[in-house]
Parts: sequence; C-alpha cells; structure tokens
Amino acid sequence: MARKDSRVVDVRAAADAKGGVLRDAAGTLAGMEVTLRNMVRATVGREHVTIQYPEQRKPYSRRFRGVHVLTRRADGTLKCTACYLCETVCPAQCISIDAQEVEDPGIEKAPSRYEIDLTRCIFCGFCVEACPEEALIMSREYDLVSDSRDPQALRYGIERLTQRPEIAAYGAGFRPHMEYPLVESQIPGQEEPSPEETR
Amino acid sequence: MLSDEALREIEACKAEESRKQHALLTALRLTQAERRHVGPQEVLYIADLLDLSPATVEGVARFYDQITKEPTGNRVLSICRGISCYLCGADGAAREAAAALGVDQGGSQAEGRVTIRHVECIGDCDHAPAAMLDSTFIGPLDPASLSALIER
Amino acid sequence: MPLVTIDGRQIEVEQGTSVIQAADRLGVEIPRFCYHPDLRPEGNCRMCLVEVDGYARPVVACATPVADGMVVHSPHESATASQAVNGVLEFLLVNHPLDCPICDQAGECSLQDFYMHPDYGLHESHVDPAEKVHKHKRVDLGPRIVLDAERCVMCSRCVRFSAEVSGYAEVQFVRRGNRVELVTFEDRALEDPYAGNLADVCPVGALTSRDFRFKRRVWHLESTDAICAGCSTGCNVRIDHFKGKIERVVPRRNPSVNRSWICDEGRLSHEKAQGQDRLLHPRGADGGELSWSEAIARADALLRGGRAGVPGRALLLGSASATNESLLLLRRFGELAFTQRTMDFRLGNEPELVDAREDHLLRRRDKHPNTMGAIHLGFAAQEGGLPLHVRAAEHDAYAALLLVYHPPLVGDESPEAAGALERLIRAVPASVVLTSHRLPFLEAATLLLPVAAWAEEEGTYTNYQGAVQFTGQALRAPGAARSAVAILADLLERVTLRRPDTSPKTLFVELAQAVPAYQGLSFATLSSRSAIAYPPEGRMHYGQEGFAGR
Amino acid sequence: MPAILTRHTDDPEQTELDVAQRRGAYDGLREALSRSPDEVIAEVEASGLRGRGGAGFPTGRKWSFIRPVPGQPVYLLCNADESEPGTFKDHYLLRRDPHLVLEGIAIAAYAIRAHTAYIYMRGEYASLAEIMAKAIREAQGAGILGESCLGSGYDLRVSIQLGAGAYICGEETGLIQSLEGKRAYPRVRPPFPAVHGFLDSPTVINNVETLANLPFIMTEGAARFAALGTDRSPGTKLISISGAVARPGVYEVEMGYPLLELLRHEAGGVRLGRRLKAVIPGGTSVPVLTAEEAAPVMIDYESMQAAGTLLGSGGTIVFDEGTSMPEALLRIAEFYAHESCGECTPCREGTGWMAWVLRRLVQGEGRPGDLDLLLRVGHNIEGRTICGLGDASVQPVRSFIQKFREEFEALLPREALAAPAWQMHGHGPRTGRFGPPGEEAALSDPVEGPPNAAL
Repeated sequence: MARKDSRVVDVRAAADAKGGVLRDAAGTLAGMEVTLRNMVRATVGREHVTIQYPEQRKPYSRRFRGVHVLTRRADGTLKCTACYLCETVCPAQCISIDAQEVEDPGIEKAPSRYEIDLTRCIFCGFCVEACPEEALIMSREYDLVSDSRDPQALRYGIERLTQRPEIAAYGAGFRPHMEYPLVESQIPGQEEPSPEETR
Repeated sequence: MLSDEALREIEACKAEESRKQHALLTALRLTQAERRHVGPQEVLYIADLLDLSPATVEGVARFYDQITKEPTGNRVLSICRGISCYLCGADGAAREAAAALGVDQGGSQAEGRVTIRHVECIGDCDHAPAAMLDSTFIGPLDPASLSALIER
Repeated sequence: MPLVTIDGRQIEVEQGTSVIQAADRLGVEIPRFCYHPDLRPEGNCRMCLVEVDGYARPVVACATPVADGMVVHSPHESATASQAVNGVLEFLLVNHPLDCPICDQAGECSLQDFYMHPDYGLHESHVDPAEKVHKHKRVDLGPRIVLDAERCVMCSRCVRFSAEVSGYAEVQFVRRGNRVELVTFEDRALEDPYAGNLADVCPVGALTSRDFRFKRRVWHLESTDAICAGCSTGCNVRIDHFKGKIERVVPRRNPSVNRSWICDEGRLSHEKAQGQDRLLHPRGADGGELSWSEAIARADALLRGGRAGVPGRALLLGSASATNESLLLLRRFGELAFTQRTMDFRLGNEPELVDAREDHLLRRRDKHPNTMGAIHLGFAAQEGGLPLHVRAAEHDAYAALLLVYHPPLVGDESPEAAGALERLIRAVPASVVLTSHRLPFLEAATLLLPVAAWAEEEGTYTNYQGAVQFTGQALRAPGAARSAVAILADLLERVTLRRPDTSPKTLFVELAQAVPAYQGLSFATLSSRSAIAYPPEGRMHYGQEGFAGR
Repeated sequence: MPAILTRHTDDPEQTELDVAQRRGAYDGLREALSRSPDEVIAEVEASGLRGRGGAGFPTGRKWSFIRPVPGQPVYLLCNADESEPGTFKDHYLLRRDPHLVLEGIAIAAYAIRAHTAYIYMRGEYASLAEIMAKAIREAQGAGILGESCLGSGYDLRVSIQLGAGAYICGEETGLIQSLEGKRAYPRVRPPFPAVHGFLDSPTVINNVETLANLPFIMTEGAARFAALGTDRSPGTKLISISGAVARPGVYEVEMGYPLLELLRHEAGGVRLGRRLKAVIPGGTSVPVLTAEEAAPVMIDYESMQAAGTLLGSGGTIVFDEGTSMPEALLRIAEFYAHESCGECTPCREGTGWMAWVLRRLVQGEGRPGDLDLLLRVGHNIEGRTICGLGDASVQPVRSFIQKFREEFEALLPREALAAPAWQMHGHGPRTGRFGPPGEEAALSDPVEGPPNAAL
C-alpha cells in the first residue's frame, strides 16, 4: 500500500492570512483537514477508508514491533542463552528470566524461565535490539487481547513465546540485526501471509 | 618407581640447596629417562618425593619439551627442524626417515620401538640436517642408515 | 621520601612503593590484570604499561618502584602508553572466546571494562573467531569453582594466591606460548578451604563461582558492606543481594584484618543464617503464635519474677554472635530491671579461643563474631560459664532467664552447649529466649521471640584483635522477626517507661562511653567505607598481635 | 689468525686433564687465585671483554654489581643453554675443551666470591654433560676444584644442571627459575639477578664462551687481550656458520674480521657455488642482512650495529638464492611461537599470531593487509615484554618483510593487495553503534526496504 502524505499545517499562519470570523473558521477547517478529506473520499469517491476489523486486517511493515517470538536453533532448542540483556535494557521492566545450566558444553546456559509481561510491555523493541543472537525477535501480531481478567493471561512464558500459531497470520516483525536467516523450524508459521488472506 | 641410582641422584640434588624444588628438574629428567614418560602416577610420585603439590610438578613437567606425558618408544629419534637444518633439507630427510622406520610423521611410534620427535634447533647445525638418537648426535641425518643405527 | 608526578599530579610515597600503588593513591586509574595489592607483583600481563620520562620504553607500573623526581604518564594522557596498552589488550583478546552472554563475570570483567575504555580500548578486531586457540571449557573444580581455560588471560593471580596465600598450590599453568592453559592436576577438585577466593582474584571469567553460577547478572545486584559472622576474625565482606535474597558474599579488602580474602565457610555462612529453620513468629510455651505486643507484655511479666530482689534471681545470657549495640541494651536492661542479676555470654570457653587460629590464614576456632565485644561489655565479669549456671539453676538459683541466641554460622553448636542450654531452660521457671532459628534445645522455653539473623540487622562487632567493625543490614528479617535491638528496646521501655533511642549513631555513642576500651571511637569513622576502627593503642584486651597471616 | 679459545680444540685428547694441563690449563686459575678477587675483576674490566651470549654487556662491569650480603651465598651460573637457532659454538667448546670452560668458571666464581657454580646445559647436550662431568671429577680429584682450589683456601663446588628442552632457559632469569625447579618464566626486572638471583641470592650468569676467554686474560694479561680485535670489541669471537654454506662449522676470528671474507674463504662460500641471498649474522634473533648489506660488515659489535643488525651469538645463517624467504621466515616464526614461554601477554599471543598469519600466507591463503598486520603485531610486541624473546621474535619478521617484501606480496592473492581487510572476511570497523555496516540503510527505509529479505 502507498504511503500517506503527511504535512504540517501551520494553523495560526493560515488563520492570520484570512482574519475575522473567517479566520476562526479556517482554523477549524484546517484542523479537520484529514477528516474532511476522508469524508469526501468515502461519500463522493465511494472509497472505503475503514476496514471491517477483525474480519479484515491491515498488513503492517516488516519492522512492526508486535508480540515477541523466542526463536530456536535448527535442533529445536531455544536459542536464548539467558544473557539477561533484554531484561536489563527493558525500560518497562516486563521481562524476567531465570537461568539454568545445560549439558551441551557449547551452550552451557539456557533460561529455565523466560517471561514477558505483555500488559506492561511498551513494544519499544529494545529487547530485540539488545539480543546478540537473534534469540528474541518480534512478530507483526498487534491485536493482543485476553478474555480473562487473570493477570497471568498476558504473561507469556517460554512455551507461549515459542509456540506462536498466530504468526501464520501476521508474519515476523522487528529484526534489526538480520545476521541469521530464519528457517522454518525456528518459528512455527512464520511464512509470509498473502495480502488476500489478511484483507 | 625409580632406580636406587636415580633416587640417590635426586637426593644429592635436593641436598645441594635449601629448597627441595631445586631438584625438580633433575627428578623429571631422571623419571623421563627411566619411565619413558612423566604421567600422572609419576607426577604424584615426584610430588611426594619433593614435598610439592602435584599441580606444581605437573606445571613444570608440561613446560619442557623433553618431558612427555605419553610414553615414548625405547629409542627417541629427534629430528631438528631449526632454520639451518631447514635450509639443508631437513623436511625431506625427516619424511624419508619416517618412511624408512615406518613411523608416522610427527611423533607416533612403531611397536613401542622408536618415537620420532620434531624438535627445534638442537645446536648441531654444522651437521645439518641434524638429528639425535636419544642423546647422541647423529647428524647429518641419513635415512638409509637409520635402521642399522637404531639396531645397534 | 620520593616525590613522584603522575599525570601532572604529585604525591610523596614511601621508598619501595610501586608506580601503580602511587597512582592508586592519587586516584589515577591504571588498567591491570596481574597486579593485586595482596599478591607479589609478577608483571606478566603488561597491561599497566606507563610512560616514564627518561625511559626509552614503556614500563610496567606494578613492578617499577618509584624514584624521586620520577614523572609518569598513564595511558590517559600519554599516546605512547595508550598505544602500548591498546596493543596488549588486543593480544589478550586474540584468543578470547568472547562468550560474555554466558559468562558470569560479565559486568565486572576487566577485559570488558578496559576494552570499552576510550583511552586505550575499542580497537578493531583482526582475528576470525574461527581461528582461535581452543582450550578446556567448563571444567568443574569441585563445589566452589568452575574453570573456563579459554577465557583465562594467564595473569597468574590464582596461581599465586594458591601458592603464596593459601599454600595449597592446586592450580598451575601447563604448556607454553599461546597454548598455556590453567589446570589443576588431572582436573582434580580443589581441596583448598579458601578456594572461593580464586574466583574473586580472577579478573576475567576463567574462574567463576559455582555457588553464584548463572544466578543473576551482577549489574542487577545490590550490595551491602558487612562483617562476616563466621568466626572471631571479622572478615570484611560485601553482601550482594537481589530482591531480598543473598546471591553471594565476597570479601572486601581490609589490609589489617583479612586483606582481600575470606574462607569458604564464611562465604557460605549466609545460607545457614537465612536457612529454612527460621523462627518466624513469637511463640508461647503452648506453641501458639503471638503478636509482638502480646509477646512483649508476656516477656515483661515473665521476667518480673526475677525482679524480686533475691540475690541471683535473674540470669541474662548474651550472645557472642549479637551486635555490641544489642549487648549494650541487654546489659542496660539487666542493670535497670533487676537489682540482682547474673550476666554472662559464654557457652564454652570463648574467651580462651577468641584469638586461637584454626589455620595459618584467617579462620579462628572461636566461631562467634563478637566474643571480644561481649568481653568488653563485661558479660563475663564473674566466674561462671554455662555449666556453672546450669548447676545453679538446678538448685533454684534463678527465677528468670533472658537468653539471646544465634546459632553459629560455621559448624554446629557443640552438643555440650546445646545440652546445657536445654537443661538450663528447663531448670529456670521463666525463660525468655530470643533466637533467630528454631532449635530443638530451645523448644522448652516459656517464650520464644524471633530475632533477626546475620545480615538482617546492623551494628558493630569487635573482632579478636579488638577492632570494632560496622556490619550493615542487607535484608529484612523474615516473618515477624525483629532486630535484637528493637526487642530489647521494647523490654527496656517496660521498665523505664521511655523507649531508648535505637539509632545506630546514638547507640554507638553510648557504647563508646560505656566501654573504656572504645573511648575515642566515633560512628563517623566506623561507618565509612573502611568500616573499621581500632581502639586507641594500649586499650586492646586480646589479640594484640594484629594480622600476621603467612 | 690468533686463537684464544680454539688453540687446542683440534686434539680429541684435550678433554683429558693431564693433556690439557700440559698445555697450560688452570694456569690462569692459579694466577687468579694469587690475586685478590677485586684485582681479578679489575683485570677483566681492563681487558674490555664483553658477554658473548648475545647482549655484549661488559663482563667485568657485570661482576662489579655483586655486593655480597653476609650470610647469603653468591652464585655463578654458567649459561650453557645454547638454544639460539644457528648457534653451536658452546657445543664446540664444551665438547672439545671442557677444562678451558671449567677454568673460566673457577676464575669468575673466585672473582665474585661465589663458592657454588652451576653449569646449566640444555637438555639436548646430555652427551656433553657427560664430558663436562668427567672433567669436573678429574679437576676435583686433582685438587683444582672442590675444597681449597689449588691449595689456595678458596672452595668451589661446580655442578651441572641439565635442562629439558626450553629455549627460554637461556634467558638469564628464565635459567634461574628453571634451576630453582620452577616453570622457566623470566622474572621482571628490577630486581636484577645481581641482587636477587638464584634462590634470592646475588647471582652472575655468564655465557660459556665468555668464561672460556678468562684463562687467556689471566695468563697473558688484559693488555694482550685488548690488543686483539677492535677498540670497543676486543678479543676474538666464535662464529658458527650454518645453512647454505659449503663448510659449516665453528670458526674463531678476531673481532673486526670481514663477515663475507669468513664466509667465502674459511667456510668455503655458498653451497653448490650458488649466489648469496641473505645472511643472518647473530642467530635468528637479529635482523637479516641482504647480500649487498652484508658486504661491508665486520664481525664486531659496532660494525654490526651500524649495518642495522647485531653480532648476537655469532650464529651465522646463510641463505642462498634458491631460498624462499617467506617459508624460511615461517620456520623461524614457528620456532618463536613454539618457544615463547607464555608468561607475558605480547609475546605469548603475538608470536603465535605472527606464525599463524605467516602460515596462511605461505599456504597461499593470505589476506589483504596481512603484511601490515604482521608488522603491526611485531610493533605491539617489541619493547613490551618481560624478557628479550619478544623483541627477538620481531627482528626476523620485520627485517624479512622489509627487505624481501616483493617475495611476500607475490604470495598474496591478487585481489588481496588492494581491499581493506574487513571487506574480505566480513567483520571489521563497525560504522554505527548498533551493528555491522548496512544496517543504517535498513533502518532508514521503513516500508519498502528489504530488511526481512532473509525471511
């Protein structure tokens, strides 16, 4: 989809140019420019500006910072080595990790618990930028809802962060480093969604 | 573990100076000579003999090239790979020697008989390519006569 | 005394001082790996290279003694030195595995810190990770230490500690050149009772602590300065804790007490102090839990029985593991509440043991941190000792007992002392016991009051030398447990109708007045970073020798 | 040519005490014992004798640093750990004239008031140690050594310590450590061995050849010794010639003798009549000379220095025109990487790194900037190590690359000559704070950009 034009409107300058009642009206109209334009598009041009969410969804950029994904190695083990950099950098302090020793001497360390409290997460993506191994990336999943009042419901653990059936519909998101191509086994359902499916 | 003669020599070395550790290098040399290696058992034995920790003995033993952790053959053929010997074709001579003795390049042995070691300059450069059979200088290395030399 | 100039700042130092020591005193930071203030300088890491006017080449600051008029330029201001140090740092990283994400040292690693330093770090790498020399990784050296030989920078601090300080000489280098590798003989586990220090002296992640392994990133830890309560040496330690849990205890340097070391028993004593068997609520003889107001009221009532004025009617047993401040309040309570009282703290022969060595380095046979403080406060003024009190109690000499008890953090209470305490409690009709732990031999007490354990209250301990040292509070006491000072203040309030000021500062002023040996000490000097104050010379009662480790 | 050290070495019977004594062995010791130790030191200082182990430090001066401490012994250590590649002069002396060396040891020990002397011989010289041990037994039996040497009342015990294969033991403090039974890690100076040496006692370490000069100085006088050679390099020098030479061997020449003259006339010129390409005049630890550079060079400390190299141990290694200099350098670099003791950082990591880079260069896998990398690594080693091995390892690398650079460049893949290193193997200068180059581009293009192309 095309990028929308954005433009800064200097309301005061526009108003000063007109003066009087017209000045006030011009100010109001300038503020409503976007609304009015879309109104014209919808009524005169018969163009739908809104979509029927959730039946319809908009595709988002590949740099979209949605719900996190913990990636895996080819052998299915968690790529995360519990270095705590994400927990350290997280400004919302919503990540908490416990580490444990693993047998594989080439790995040594892995998380025994890895939790992101998505009710606190501000989706800034710092955690993903801090990750030295692309063990944590983001998806394009944005409609994060729960039908329960349980505070744990949106507290995702290892299981939930690795098993991501939703990814099929959204695709993978923010990955600033790109040093490793993702393979299918790493994230289930990371295949690219077609535009038709998502609309 | 060691012969009485070696033990006497170590004792004498120990007695020379106030610190027993002074005798460590001698003890390692004699052990290598008699046992053909200084493995864990030997390290423990020497540590006990000189009142040192096994780690101390191990650290010193693994510093020196002539002290080996694995047993050497009954005879050790040291082939010099110093620059002077290199200039005089030591690489080729070493290959031929290994082939003549049926020993792998680089130190393994045939039936525990001979071990070939490639060593840094042994200070016999005027007989390049230099070599030693045990502690005898036999340069210039003549692969053809090696077997006979070893038999002797 | 030679006058030396470092980075334009001058300092006069004693003959024989090294350049790095002079720089440390001036606060000029000189990077180093092998130099350690309590080990003999070896000069092998070459990281402390500095430029000295008149010298053709950079010299190592750690092994170069200052000479009068010497002008030194650190890498902060000298391009020559900076380039030299940068080169050395690059060499150190040539074969380093760069596995910081899984390395416990990360965050307190000299390699990281120096690499990030703009004055001599931040070089570009010219090495392929695939080309590095590989060595042993994750070698278990017993219950204390894990070795990763690839991370080692061969500074030999551990080798020197093991050979020179603890004397066990269990770690050593083998091989030569860039194949040099740190090992123990045949990967044997360390037997050294001071092995934990190997991880402390290691400036990188080659030797890391098994207890602390993967527990927590160090930058998440909070730190509290404290004094080890494992024995009468009073080693200075730093408690690193996270969310109310002690993650590790590491030594804090004090050249006159423990230098830079602590023993492994002391290092792990927090596990026992904060263990599972803590007493969490005040408890009556019937086993029922009490609120604190009920408990204090009941304690007051029980102890009133001992106030009748009959000779020897009350026995107050302090603890050699209690702080001076709590002992001071206990003594004041005894003096104000009872016209006739016996005060003691001895469970065995602590006064004789207090400066008896257990080994050549730090450990002492008296496993209490404050025996000397209890002696100074006059708790063992009379002939006595526990067996005597038991016999007296069994002849109905005491109507009431107030006991403060902390179990020893190293080892278990002696069976004799435990048995005697149990007999004593059973023999005295009214017994109020302040204890941090639930212990079978205290169960018979009429009233059990939960008291804070080590690291849960602040105060001072007086070590075997007579050094008064401040220990901080790292954690909140669990459950309803309170500090001994707070409990004793409540009891005092019942007697004097005025609650005493229990701020550490006030208490210490009173302490310094109450104990002749402490006159001249002030809380200001005590609570400073060094956290130690010696009584003025000639006032020490025991342990005049000072530190004389090997 | 005048001979001091090799006067009797042609006779195999010279190893026998009575034969040697008939030729004047131990006359120098007798002379020394008749004077005071300080007089002996003065005589040696007057002779201008300089250490023959490589550094060329005046021997008499070295002795005068010894300040005996009451109750503490003084030690003389004879450095017979001749391990410098291309050097075998001590080998020659120890085999051919052990009593000459022994006499020198006794004179030096007397001068510094030492009653114990050790001969530290490299492990490979075990067969020479037997010859030396026999010489010691004979001398002791004859009352020359041991209690009251030659009836003078001066006691001297001489012992042999064999090494076990480590070049670094030839370094003074490494030798001391080895003799103490430790890993031969050189010690940082100060303190110097003259103050804190073997077992923390004052110690002098002298090379075999240095000591062998002493009997001559004692019998013939300092003036006669000083008359030989040049003003600042008096005496003679043993030169061991090896490599691509017709008659390799040990030659004694007067200091100031032309290097190529010795090579051409005494040693028979380059092997197989080939042309001379280069020569290392003092063991591998000194810079190499091209044939042109070597032409005017004399065998003495000053002339060598003027030519940009050093006399070193006098181990002269000859390279003929057929030699591949990169391959030869690799061999030398591998030697230092193998022999670096691993104590201090620059040498431990640097020698191995240089050998590594040279190896890939010789194997045709060189990378752009490798030659500069080698020079830079060398620069970072030099002058920053505890002992001289680090500096020594740099000399050949630098001089070979400087003087034969085109040979090294010919080994580099063609494209490698131009491109900066990091472009070749995918890592290098980071352009931003967040990752490798190219990432900014990805970040600045929000929607159309290809960042997830890898998906």
